Order: sequence, then structure tokens, then C-alpha cells
Amino acid sequence: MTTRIEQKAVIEGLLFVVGDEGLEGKQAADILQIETLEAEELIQEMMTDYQAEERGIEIVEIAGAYQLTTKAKHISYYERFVESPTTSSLSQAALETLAIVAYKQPITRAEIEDIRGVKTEKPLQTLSAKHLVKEVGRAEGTGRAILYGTTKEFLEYFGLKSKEDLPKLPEQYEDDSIEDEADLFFENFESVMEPNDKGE
Amino acid sequence: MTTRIEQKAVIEGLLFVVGDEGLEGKQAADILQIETLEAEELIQEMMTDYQAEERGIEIVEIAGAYQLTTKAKHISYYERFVESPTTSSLSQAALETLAIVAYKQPITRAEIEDIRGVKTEKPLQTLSAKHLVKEVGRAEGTGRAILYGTTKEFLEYFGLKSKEDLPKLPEQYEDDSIEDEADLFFENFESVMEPNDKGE
Amino acid sequence: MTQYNVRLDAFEGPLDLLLHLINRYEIDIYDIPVAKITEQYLEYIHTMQELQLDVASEYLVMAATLIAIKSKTLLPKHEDEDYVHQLEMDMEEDPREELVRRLIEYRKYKEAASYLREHESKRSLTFSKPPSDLEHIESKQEPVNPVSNITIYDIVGAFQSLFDKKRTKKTPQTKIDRQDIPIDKRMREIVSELRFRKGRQTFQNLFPYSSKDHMVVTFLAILELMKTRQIRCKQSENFNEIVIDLMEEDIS
Repeated sequence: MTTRIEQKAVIEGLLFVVGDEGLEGKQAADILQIETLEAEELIQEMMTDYQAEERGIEIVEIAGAYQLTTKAKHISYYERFVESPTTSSLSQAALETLAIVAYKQPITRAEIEDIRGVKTEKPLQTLSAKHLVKEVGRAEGTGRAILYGTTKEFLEYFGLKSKEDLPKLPEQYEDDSIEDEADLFFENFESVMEPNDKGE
Repeated sequence: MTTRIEQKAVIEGLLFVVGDEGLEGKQAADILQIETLEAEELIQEMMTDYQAEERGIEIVEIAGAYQLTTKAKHISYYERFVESPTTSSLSQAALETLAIVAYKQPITRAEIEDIRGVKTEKPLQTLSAKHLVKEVGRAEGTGRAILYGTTKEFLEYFGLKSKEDLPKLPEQYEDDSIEDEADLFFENFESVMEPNDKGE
Repeated sequence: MTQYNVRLDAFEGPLDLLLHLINRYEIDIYDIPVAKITEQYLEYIHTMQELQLDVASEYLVMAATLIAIKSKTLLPKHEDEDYVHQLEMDMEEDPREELVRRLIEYRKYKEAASYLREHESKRSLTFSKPPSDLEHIESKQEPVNPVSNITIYDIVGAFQSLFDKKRTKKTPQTKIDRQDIPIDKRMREIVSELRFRKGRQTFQNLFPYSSKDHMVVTFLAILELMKTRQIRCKQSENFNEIVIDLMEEDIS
């Protein structure tokens, strides 16, 4: 029978070993022979523990798995002699393209170009070469255009938990409310036009 | 002015980042801008801290450098991890080495190390022991280094008819344009430095 | 042969340029004064042409669209039509509507891109480590197939990512924006690199990246450091390695 403290120690060791491949809650649970929920709880507790001043590493959840990283506030000490994982930042064109793919996937190149208003071949090539987007299928109809979607590396690159971790689009809310308003208007309009059909 | 607690945190992060390359006391001292003796003292203290029950990693001193490792007493959990079906049967190092051998055979260890940028003795041993790569000849020239290639078993495991049956790589992995650019720069640089020797 | 590509690159296309103009003149996106914006837009295109920039066809298409919208809004209303027709006219789409829809749609993703940019830079502040090698831990149940759960595509993937890794390491700036590697920053980097290396480093090793621009900036930084006597370069004889020393006064 292992104590919670020991279980945390084992998880720390496992997190260290898996590195940037990450450890899923289920994996930790299997190895400790406990329930997944229990393992997740332990990891959550550890996340708080690691926030202590004397710790130089912390647990982050990326792409559905937990991994250890150094703390951002210590960057000045590390940058002198190690290379950052994402020193090469993406061009604006690549980022815009990626944003569109992330929110609208699966999506064809023509649809992306429609939104951006410019050719998007090169940014898509860059993103594919960096494994940030990939072909996820083919569109129906003539031509059977390639459909693009984001990859696991996309989540890793930006340190996101999952695709759902992306924030709501800035104007999405407003758009919805306009539609709602429109719906409301038409509903009212209909009820005025056909008062007999609606059992008032 | 950083506190001792913060300094320990930075050292932990540094140890985490350097991995098995290890961190010398002097390096830690330079980065923290403190005396080497002070840094050594901090690390010694940390070694004791890490012995606490709740820690799954510890600091060991190997060849004059400090590095983090998992604790020996947790070995049974790592065995379980290695056996778990979700764990890849080859380490990342072995997989990379195998990939290079498969696509670049026949190839010497030095050439593999050149591509990977790290020592590759152990992964090559593993792959030989698992009968995935073997010696296929000797390189010309002094030293007559061993040339490695894939085995018949390799083809069988992956259901390939022959080496030529390996999936083709995208073109971008064939070109060496970036290296060419670098070479060009150094060439030009040299010709500027030694204008007499190059008959221009 | 002077090129002003930087200025053209400042915009990601006609929609981006229009958004810029809308912001700059504090225009309500839902009520765009077409005449004014068309004028500004064309002025910008003309400037680009005067600078002999290669104006991409997308910009010209947008110019045509703007002019078309402008002329539609200027069309006189038919007064002799009957009431029903007049109603139809009123119900007709605002000629600006399609453009506004596109601008709003594009603006959404432009903002999403800046959110991704934030994450990207946040991410560059932390480091992780590659998985440890557990080969020394012998599994008790040695599988019959030493590569179970690995496919040939994992091999291909390993090979590709190896080269991608190598490539990204080598070229920290894919799109080189000269502002990003100012010489004095590189000078500071070199000095701290030298400090870290106990005051000495070979010339060759000060060029960690094979990106042309990075190398040029590094070279200029070295020259500048020599000029300001922060470093000293030594070469024992022709063709030997050049060794860079940090000047003593600076170490203290």
C-alpha cells in the first residue's frame, strides 16, 4: 500500500522520464494501480505544490497530457545557454492561416483564401512542414480538394490543452446575438402574419 | 538580489534543462553570478532536500557534473511503465537512429551522430541486440569505420519487401539548401580573408 | 535596385489594408463611407506603384470592387417606378454588405492570430526535456516483436522530425526581420557566451545558426566588439582556427 506522498513522488519521476511526450492521467493511474480520477486529483495537487518559490519546474497540461517545464519567470537565466523551443516565430501570414484552420477545420485552401483575401499556398506549406497542420481528408465534389486540420504538434507549439482550449472567437458572440435578434424578429413577424396557426 | 530559495529554484530548472549532459558547479555559479563554492553548497543542500519522501527525482554527481535522475527505489514503477502497451517499444533515441540507418544506409556511427547531434553508441547497441541493424561493411579510409544497415528482420517486422520499399520522403527532406547557404557564407568569408590564395 | 518589400509586407492583403484604414480614420465598420475609403485605398496603391512595388493582383481586384460599390451607391434612385418596385429597391442589399461581412470575418481571425502569437511567445519562455532513455530497464516480458506498436510511418516521422528539428535549430528566424536581431543584442549575447565559456571561444563556434542574416549580424557584432576592445581575435598562423578572447577588464 503506497501513501499519497509516495504516489506523488512516483508521478514526479514519471513526469521527469516522459519529458515533452507527456503523461496522461490514465497512464499514471495504470502504473500506480489507482483510479484515473485519483491520479488526476494527485496531479492537480502537485500542480499547486510546484508553484512554491523553491521549485524551478512546474506541471503544465498540453495536448491532453501533463508535462514538466521550467518556469517562465526564470527565462533570463536559461536563455544564455539553451535554445528556446520556439525561437523561430511564425510569420503573420502563417499565424492567420493557422488561426483560420484551427477554428474552421476541416477547411480547404480555397476557403482559407476566401477569408484572407490572398493566396495562401506558401503559408500552408510552411505549416505542413512544421507539422502544425495536416491533411485530414478530402472535400466532396469535383476536384476533391484537400481538407486541412490542426495536429497534436499545434497544441504543443502553443501550449494548449486541447482544440477546445482555444478562446471563443472575438466577434462570435456578437454575431450570434445579431442572429438571435433576427430570429426573434422573424418569429414575431410570423406570429403577426399567421395569428391563427399559433394557438395563442 | 535573489534569495537562496530562488537560487535553488533556478538550479532545479537548469538541472532539468541540461538533462544527462549535467551541470557543473561553476556553470551554475556563472549563471547565478555567485561564487562557485556558494553554488556547490546550494547544490549539496538540494541533494538533501531531494531525499524527501515526496520527491521522485534526485541529484547525482557524475563525472564532476550534477544531473537529475529518478530514484532507484521506484524502479518497479518504471518497469511497469516500460511494459505498458501505451509506451513505445523503442526509445526516441533508438527510433531516430533506426530511421537514419534505414534511409541513409550504409552509414557510419559518426555520420549518424552528425545528424542527431548527440552520441549514438547506446541506441546502436540496442538496435543490434534487437536484430534491427547490423554491420554491413567497412568505410574506406583511415579507421575503416563500421558501416551500419538494416537487417532482414527489420524488413519482416515492418512488412517490407525490400529496402527500396520504404515510403518515399517528401522532397523537402532531400535538399540541403540551408547548409549550402552556410557553406557559401564561409566560402565567401574565407575568400575575403585570404584574397591572395584564391585566384580571383 | 532598391526594394521596399518591407512596406508591402506590412499588410497581409487587401482586407488587412482596409482594416488598417478603417482603424486609422476611426471609421464605423458597419457604416463605411465608401467614397472616402476608396480614395484612401487607391492613394495607397498608387504610392506602392510609385515605389515600384509589385502590387499583387488581389489589391487591384479589391480596388475594382471598391469602385464598383462606390458607383452603385451613387446611382440615382428611379423615381418613376411604381410603389412595389420602389419597395424592392429598398429591400435590395446594401452594396457594402458583402464587403463588411468579409472584413468582419477576416478581423475575427486576425485577432485569433494575435492570440496565438501571445501563446507562442509565452511558450518560448519555458523549456521542457526530451523523454529519458529507459533502455536500461529490462522489461520482464520481452515482446516477441521488438518493434511492437511501431509502424513504418513512425520511422518516417522520426526521420522527418529529426530534420525539422535540425532545421529549426539552425534557423531561429525563418522570416528574417532585421529588427529582430539588432547588432547590440548579438554583441551582448557574444559577451555572455564568452563569459560562460570562461572568456574564450573559437570563431567558428560563435556561428551557431546557418541563417545568412544571423551570421552577418554575428560577424558585424564581432567586428564591433573588436573595435570597442571588448574582445581580441587571435590566429596563430594562416588557416588556423581564430580564437576569440574576452578582454580581461570586461570580465570583472
